[in-house]
Amino acid sequence: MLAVGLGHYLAVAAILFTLGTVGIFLNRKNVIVVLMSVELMLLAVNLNLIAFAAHLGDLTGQIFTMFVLTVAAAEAAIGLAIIVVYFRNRGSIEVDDVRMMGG
Amino acid sequence: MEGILNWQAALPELVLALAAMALLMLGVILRRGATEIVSLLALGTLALTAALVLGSDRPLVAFGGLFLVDDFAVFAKTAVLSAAALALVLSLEWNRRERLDRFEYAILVLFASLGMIMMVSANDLMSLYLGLELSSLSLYVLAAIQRDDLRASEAGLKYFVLGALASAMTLYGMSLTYGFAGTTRYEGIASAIEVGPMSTGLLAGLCFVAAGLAFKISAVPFHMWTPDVYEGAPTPVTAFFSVAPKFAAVAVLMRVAAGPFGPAVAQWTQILVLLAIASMLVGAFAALRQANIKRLMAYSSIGHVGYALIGFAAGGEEGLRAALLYMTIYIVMNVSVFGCIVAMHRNGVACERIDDLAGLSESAPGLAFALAVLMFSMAGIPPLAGFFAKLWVFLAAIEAGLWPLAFIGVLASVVSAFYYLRIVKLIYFDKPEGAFDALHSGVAVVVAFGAVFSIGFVLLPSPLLMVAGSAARSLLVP
Amino acid sequence: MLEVGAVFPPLVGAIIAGLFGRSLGDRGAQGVTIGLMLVAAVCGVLLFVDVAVLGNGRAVDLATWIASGSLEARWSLRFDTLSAVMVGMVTVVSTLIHLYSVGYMSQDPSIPRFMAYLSLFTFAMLMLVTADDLVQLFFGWEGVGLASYLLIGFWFERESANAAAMKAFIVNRVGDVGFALGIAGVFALTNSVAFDGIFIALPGVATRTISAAGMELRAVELCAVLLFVGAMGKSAQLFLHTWLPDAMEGPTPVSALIHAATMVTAGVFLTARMSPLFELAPTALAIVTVIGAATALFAATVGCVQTDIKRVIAYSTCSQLGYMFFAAGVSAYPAAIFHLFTHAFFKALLFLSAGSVIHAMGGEQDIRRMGGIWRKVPITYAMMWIGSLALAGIPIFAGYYSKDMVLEAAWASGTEVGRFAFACGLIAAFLTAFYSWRLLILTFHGEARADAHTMSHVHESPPVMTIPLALLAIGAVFAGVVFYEPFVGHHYAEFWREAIAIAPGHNAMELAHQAPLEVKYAPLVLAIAGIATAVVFYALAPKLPAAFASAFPGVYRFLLNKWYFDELYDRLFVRPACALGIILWKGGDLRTIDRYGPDGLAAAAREIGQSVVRVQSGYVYHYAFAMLVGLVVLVTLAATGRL
Amino acid sequence: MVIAGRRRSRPASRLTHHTADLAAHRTLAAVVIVTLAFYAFAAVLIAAAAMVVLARNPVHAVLFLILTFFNAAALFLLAGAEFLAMILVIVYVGAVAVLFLFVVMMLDVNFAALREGFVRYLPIGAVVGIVLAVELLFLASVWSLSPEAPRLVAEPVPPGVDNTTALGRVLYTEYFYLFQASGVILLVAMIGAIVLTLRDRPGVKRQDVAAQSARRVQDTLALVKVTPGSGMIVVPKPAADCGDEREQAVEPMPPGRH
Amino acid sequence: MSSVGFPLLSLIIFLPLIGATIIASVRGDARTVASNARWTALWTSLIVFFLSLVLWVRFDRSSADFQFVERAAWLGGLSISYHVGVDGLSVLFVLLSTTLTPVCVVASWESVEHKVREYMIAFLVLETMMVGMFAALDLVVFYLFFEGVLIPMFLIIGVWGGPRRTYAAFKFFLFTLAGSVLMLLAVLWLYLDAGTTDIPVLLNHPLSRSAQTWLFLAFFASFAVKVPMWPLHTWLPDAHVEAPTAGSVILAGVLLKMGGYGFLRFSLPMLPDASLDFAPFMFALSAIAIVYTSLVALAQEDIKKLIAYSSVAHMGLVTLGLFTFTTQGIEGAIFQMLSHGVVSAALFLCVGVIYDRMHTREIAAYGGLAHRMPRYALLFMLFSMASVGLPGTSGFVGEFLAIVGAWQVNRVLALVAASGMVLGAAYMLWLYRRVLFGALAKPELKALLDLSPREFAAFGPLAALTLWMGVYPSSFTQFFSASVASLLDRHQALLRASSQFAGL
Repeated sequence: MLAVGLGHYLAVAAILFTLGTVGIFLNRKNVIVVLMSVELMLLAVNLNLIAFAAHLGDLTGQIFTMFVLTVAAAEAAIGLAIIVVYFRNRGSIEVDDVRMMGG
Repeated sequence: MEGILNWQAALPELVLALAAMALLMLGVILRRGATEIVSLLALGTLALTAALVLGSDRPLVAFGGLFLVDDFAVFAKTAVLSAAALALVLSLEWNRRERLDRFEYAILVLFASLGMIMMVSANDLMSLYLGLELSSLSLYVLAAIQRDDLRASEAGLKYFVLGALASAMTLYGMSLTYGFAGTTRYEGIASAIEVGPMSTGLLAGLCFVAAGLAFKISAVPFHMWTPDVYEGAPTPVTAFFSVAPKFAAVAVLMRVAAGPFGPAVAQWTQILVLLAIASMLVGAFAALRQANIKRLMAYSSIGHVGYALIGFAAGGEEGLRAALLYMTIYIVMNVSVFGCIVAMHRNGVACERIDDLAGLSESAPGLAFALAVLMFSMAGIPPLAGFFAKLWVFLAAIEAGLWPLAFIGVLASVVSAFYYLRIVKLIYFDKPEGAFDALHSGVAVVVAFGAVFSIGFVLLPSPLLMVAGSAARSLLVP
Repeated sequence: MLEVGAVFPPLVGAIIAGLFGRSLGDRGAQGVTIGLMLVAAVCGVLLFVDVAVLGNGRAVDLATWIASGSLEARWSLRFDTLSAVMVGMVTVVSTLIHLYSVGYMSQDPSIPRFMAYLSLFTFAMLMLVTADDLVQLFFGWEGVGLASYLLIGFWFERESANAAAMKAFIVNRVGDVGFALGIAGVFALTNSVAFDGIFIALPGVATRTISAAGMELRAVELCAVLLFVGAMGKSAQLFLHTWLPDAMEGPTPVSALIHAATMVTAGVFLTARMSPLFELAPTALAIVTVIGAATALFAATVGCVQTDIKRVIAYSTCSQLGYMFFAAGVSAYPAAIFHLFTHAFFKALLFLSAGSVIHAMGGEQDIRRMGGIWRKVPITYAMMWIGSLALAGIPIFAGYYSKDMVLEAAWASGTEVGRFAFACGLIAAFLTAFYSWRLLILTFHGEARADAHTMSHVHESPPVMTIPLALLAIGAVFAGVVFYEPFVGHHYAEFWREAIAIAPGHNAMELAHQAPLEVKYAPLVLAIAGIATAVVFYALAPKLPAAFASAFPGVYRFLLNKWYFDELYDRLFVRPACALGIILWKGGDLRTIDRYGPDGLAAAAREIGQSVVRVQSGYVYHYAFAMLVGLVVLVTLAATGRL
Repeated sequence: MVIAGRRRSRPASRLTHHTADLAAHRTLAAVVIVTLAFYAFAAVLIAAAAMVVLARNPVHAVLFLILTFFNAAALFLLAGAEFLAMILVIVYVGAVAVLFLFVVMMLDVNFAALREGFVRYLPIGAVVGIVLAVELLFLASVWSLSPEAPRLVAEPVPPGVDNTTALGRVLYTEYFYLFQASGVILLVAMIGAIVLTLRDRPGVKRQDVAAQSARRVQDTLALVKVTPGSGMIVVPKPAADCGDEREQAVEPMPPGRH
Repeated sequence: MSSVGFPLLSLIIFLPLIGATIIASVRGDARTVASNARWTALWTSLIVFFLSLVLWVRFDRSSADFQFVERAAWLGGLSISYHVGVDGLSVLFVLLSTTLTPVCVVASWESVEHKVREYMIAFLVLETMMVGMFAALDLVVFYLFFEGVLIPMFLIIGVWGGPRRTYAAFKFFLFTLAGSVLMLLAVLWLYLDAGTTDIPVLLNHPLSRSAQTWLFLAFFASFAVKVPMWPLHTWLPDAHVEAPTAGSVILAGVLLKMGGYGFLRFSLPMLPDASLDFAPFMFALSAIAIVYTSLVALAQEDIKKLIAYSSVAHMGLVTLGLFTFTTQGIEGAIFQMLSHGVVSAALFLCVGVIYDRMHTREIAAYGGLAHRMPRYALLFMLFSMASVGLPGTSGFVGEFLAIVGAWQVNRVLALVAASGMVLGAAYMLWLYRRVLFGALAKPELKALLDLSPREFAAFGPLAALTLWMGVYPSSFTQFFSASVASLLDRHQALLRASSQFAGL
């Protein structure tokens, strides 16, 4: 019962993923935290992949994880760049302020 | 003939990537005034790539099954590259008027296109993911490229945040799919689904992947970014967004649905039906109250995706062909409409209010005529091209027995006719507001192309019909 | 050739005068139309002799008109005794009236138009009477309706004339609905619209029934009643009579031609023409009798109190038409036609004389403002006398013979309705004489009630008017005595031949000749009594009428207001229709259909659009939330096995 | 296809082969240790992740993120992915998280404001989040691989080769295409970051030979009439192709500010 | 099967487009362009008219077959092909369209002053669409033209229309579109069911009763809006009122006929069972239309609106006649459509004449025009009488036959149909009286001129047609009597077959 299996990993990843998503729409203050939430979600994905890879005895999952890590880094870079640009224009990165357009 | 390193199969991608890097260096070296040259060369690159795509051997599987070239891929790639090229033409004019001197623009368009053609050629979830991310990252930057503009940076930010969320969803779905199927290869997933009842894990994976891709095609309820990003991003970027990535995303969705999840047709049909209905309705109704033409076009594009999804949901060769045709006709019309929007400059200032079009028929009869034709075509009024797009889509839906979908579709098309007509009304019925600045020949060509296509399609529909048919067939019968 | 010559010259005249009147000028237009009318009249009289007297009935087929499946209506000219009588009468009277109009309308600015209308009317009437099928008859029927409309509204700058013209047309149309349905019914029944075809088929279908509005009816009865409704409209029978008095807004020659001699008799003609049908429909015949009798009485009562010289005569016409109908209703079609024939002369004479009076009085029509002019207009006065004597049915005058025949036939029919008709006819005869002399006395005798200026201008009409009067007077005097024997004498059947069919059991015509003396003389006695009463009332004791009026104010007002038919119809049909029109327009179209239909849907669409847009708040977390909800929905569907 | 003929029997158990090895060679105690380690790391992982979302101070959020990564790396290790665990620590903690930290501190935003929105949207957000979590947990509890899955595995772990080598062998051969593609992605990220954020700041001195040669007196000298008492600042004219338009104007200072 | 050596029908259909292209390519100053546009449009439409006369002459009247058939592969080879041809049911509508177009061009000669070129192009395109629709022998081609009409008409109403033109144009467009999209679904279903959209094939394609019901409803949605049947008629008054004169002429003259033609071409022969099932429903709507809209017409204050409502009533007679399934009813309906095409067109021209002079359509603004404009009054009278259905004019024949047909089905129905005779007379005469009769009291009316030769040229053919159709209607009915007979024969046969089927 205590033995750690795939299910455990999946459960952790699921919680992590949920936390990430919840973080995205519950956060009202800081866009960077949104970015971090995305990182959490990607981490959840990686956890999934690793767990599956281990369970299946397959390297593909790990390869996939590597690419995900790469892309996540690139994404973070671009995300932060956009936030910086936005901050320069708006003087704020409050999520509530990101609302020039709508309707 | 497949091999692990079969670069020949990916020649177009290779050429595009190398050319993009070369142009990047050229741009850095030239620095000032490089924009024009780099853009023109980028156009050439796109053309060359398209030619290579058309000439590529098919069907062909390369890189150990990661990469696939077939009629469908060729069709989608050609469409994406052409759309990218047309959008790039529009940006030439725009950049000059807005004094946006950024050669990186063209480079990013090239990289985005590269990502898109990679993802339509993907035969593995990983290739798909990387292609998707390559294009997405380029698009995020493109949306915010007018970095001194608050709206553009807000557009970029929104697009990025939501895009990241969407790609995380996709990825989560991919991870589930991988785990439960044991592989990331399309045909492997398909065979995993084929045996026995579909596992809940794969089903959830399908949902997550579908949700993520639905974001890319801006299907409701994953569409919310669209109006804001369309409005905020510079017009040629919006034009690009509304055609190339959209087509690529639809193509990918089709590939994923027909390929790895092909055996789960019953499941994804339902997802698509839901998405299609919601998209058509939101696209039709929300656009009624818009004042900004780019927002209007955003909602319009949401609606149109809904129609394309009808054909898609109908499935089968007929349905997929209908969806492909729909998207093809749509992107031609749409890029031309954006040509018209790019032309909306008065005294050097871009106008985006729909009301700015008032009385266009007096000041610019040619442009007015073209825009009116495009609007009628978008509304799906025969004998214009847009009608045929809808015709096949509904035909497919009825053949598949999707009556509610067809019914809602036609009703939504009536509602959406209203706002297209409103533009025609402004152009033709109302008093002029003052003339727009003279038209750049490149924009004129794009606009005229769309108008002529819309009018003339009725005369010679069969070539496109045939090509789309073979593309759809290749999707179903590898 | 003769047939075409009798019918089409008026059309040519109408077209020439109508389209080229301005270049022809007044004289030219008059010359053309009268000349062509003369041609028609000569042909008409020759045909009368040839067809009616010599018995050479025939039909000239001209062209196909409407052909649809088995329905085939043709342009053709049918000449049998009935149409020959009518053609002769119509062409002659019409020619005279054309002539008279030259004088009467001499001051009018649009003479060519008037002449064109008159000729057009004549043409339509001739098409009506020479029709060989019901549809062509309907063509003529509606054609005279149009011409009547145009002529009544001839002075179109007058609102009252316009209103009268419209009323005439619309009320006629009500009847025409019946007629049209009757044609449809007859066609459905006999598979033919041509008279010969209908008459041949009728005996075979006499018992067929038809369901209408949930009832099973005998088809022939229904058809006959429907056709009679048409006849009621055209002939101004009770309930559809309201237009006739108003039609006096037209110039007087119009009243003479249309509303006395020709058009209004078309209903009687139709009944006679369709006698094979009516003979199979006893109920319909009874209805015809009752309506006719009631009209005869009703119009006579109203005629007694009217003050407009032409209206009095108009009600008299109405009343006389009632006589004709109940004659037809008791199967005495020859008597009806005979009365029609004589009536044409004396009523035209009366109208034209009245016109002459009006002409003399400078347009005055109210008999209360006349009087004392008989010396100034002696010819007119004499003509009026002749006309009135004929109308009242005084022996040797034409009306005597025909009216007596009608009443005797009614008596002789032996049916309940026949007796009712006889009684009504007798009372009406009294009243007729009464109001005729009331008119005579008030118009010509007593002190002059017109103002001095008018009186000083009173003069006799020019010969172009008096000569037609004189010619008509000849007819009014001699038409009865001359034509009695062939029309309604013992051998009437040889005269009418197959033109009129009377069922074997219906022998009112035969029995009428054996009527007892009291029946024969009752009308005459009553007429003389009527004359005497009138003399007492208006010449000897001029206070009496007013006394009567104040003694029976209700009755007086009831009669004066023409039994309140106009008001009733106004309340019952005209105003509700207009009000309903507005209600349906504003309430139905605008406030219901548009409001909940297109406009409502558009507004709803905008509302929906608004709420959809409201979701698009601009907050990125809302967007993310929406995506998440979408995802959760999909996953939930998957997890619950609904996908 | 690649996988053909490479089928091999493998334990159909739910454990990874690494843990299975442990279980086979060591005692029950080892299993318990691994299990306890898993629970410990997982708990900290989740708690830290929650704090990332909940922390009021973004700097704290970044620090919690780093903690999350560390724990994730530990879980990776437990699952046998040594190389990736390393990468996660080096690349993520070392580069990405620090980048986050850097940006957070650079932008130096005021985070003292109340989180009223958070409270308001918490219920509905929580509901949706919980629904999602429950569904995903359900998925995790009833997971069942496709019966085809073992057959379909593309890259079985080669026996006797360490993780890093095994990854390296396939990454540069079979996945070379994707490896290149990820390189392009990094290039795009670089371009993007530069395009968006690199700017020729007006204050930064930089030699421009062409501009120097083309310099004329009237371009550089401006005669400004200064009204006594108001004063003004003259912002140096920036190069035409760079800079922020907001700063280019000659702004009169509001009186009383100097 | 008659035909000529060259693709006559296609020429008639597409020649206007060539004319439009010529007009579009003219460059120069505004005056030259305008006059050039007028003349080109006139000549084009006249040539088309004369070509259509060839059609008229060479048409084999004894045959119920499609004639002048042309066919070319189009979408999906021959299953959806470019297929045109005319039979007795359609040939006269083609002629009606080609006749009215030159009339419209002449009528707009001076009254349209701005954007003349676009105007003429719109009309020529419209002509193509109209003729194409009547000549189409493929459902998709039919639909193409059927809806294509909306585009030029929308522009004509919206650009050259009155003050509320936007509302009217939108209402017209969306109303019609909403109806026709449902038809599109039916068309597609038929295509899937029969494997082709070829009309001659579909006419012999058996359909189950339930399928017929649905198809009927779908077709109904489209055609009933076009006709328009109550309660889908409210777009018509608005569109008519706001459209320019020639627009109203075409709208009333041809566009309304599309609905009736659709019922005749598709609903009756293809869906015989459903048509019979729905006949009471159609009768009810038609009867309501006749009475309701006649009453509404009575209340109108606007000349055009009145005539527009009268159109609804007259078209009610058409739908009523069609569904009687009697020779007289159907022929009457066809004739009524043709007659209404001429007469209502002429009436709208009449309104246009005074609108051009006074720029108001309010009835109250007029009165006593007959004093100054006798020729106009004569023509107006002629057309009013034709509208009222006076025998001897075209209006009578159709109305009469429809009533005869209705009688054979239901007596009360015939009565309601005939009641239109009274109400029609009431509103038309009321209109005539208020506009043309009465005293010429208003000073601004005193300077009015009678018809100009150009206006005469526009009226001439219509007046001649009105009388010709009234006096010698069999020269028209002979065109379609064979087709109607075969339609009814086949209908009977189909019904027999299906009743046998039901009996099994």
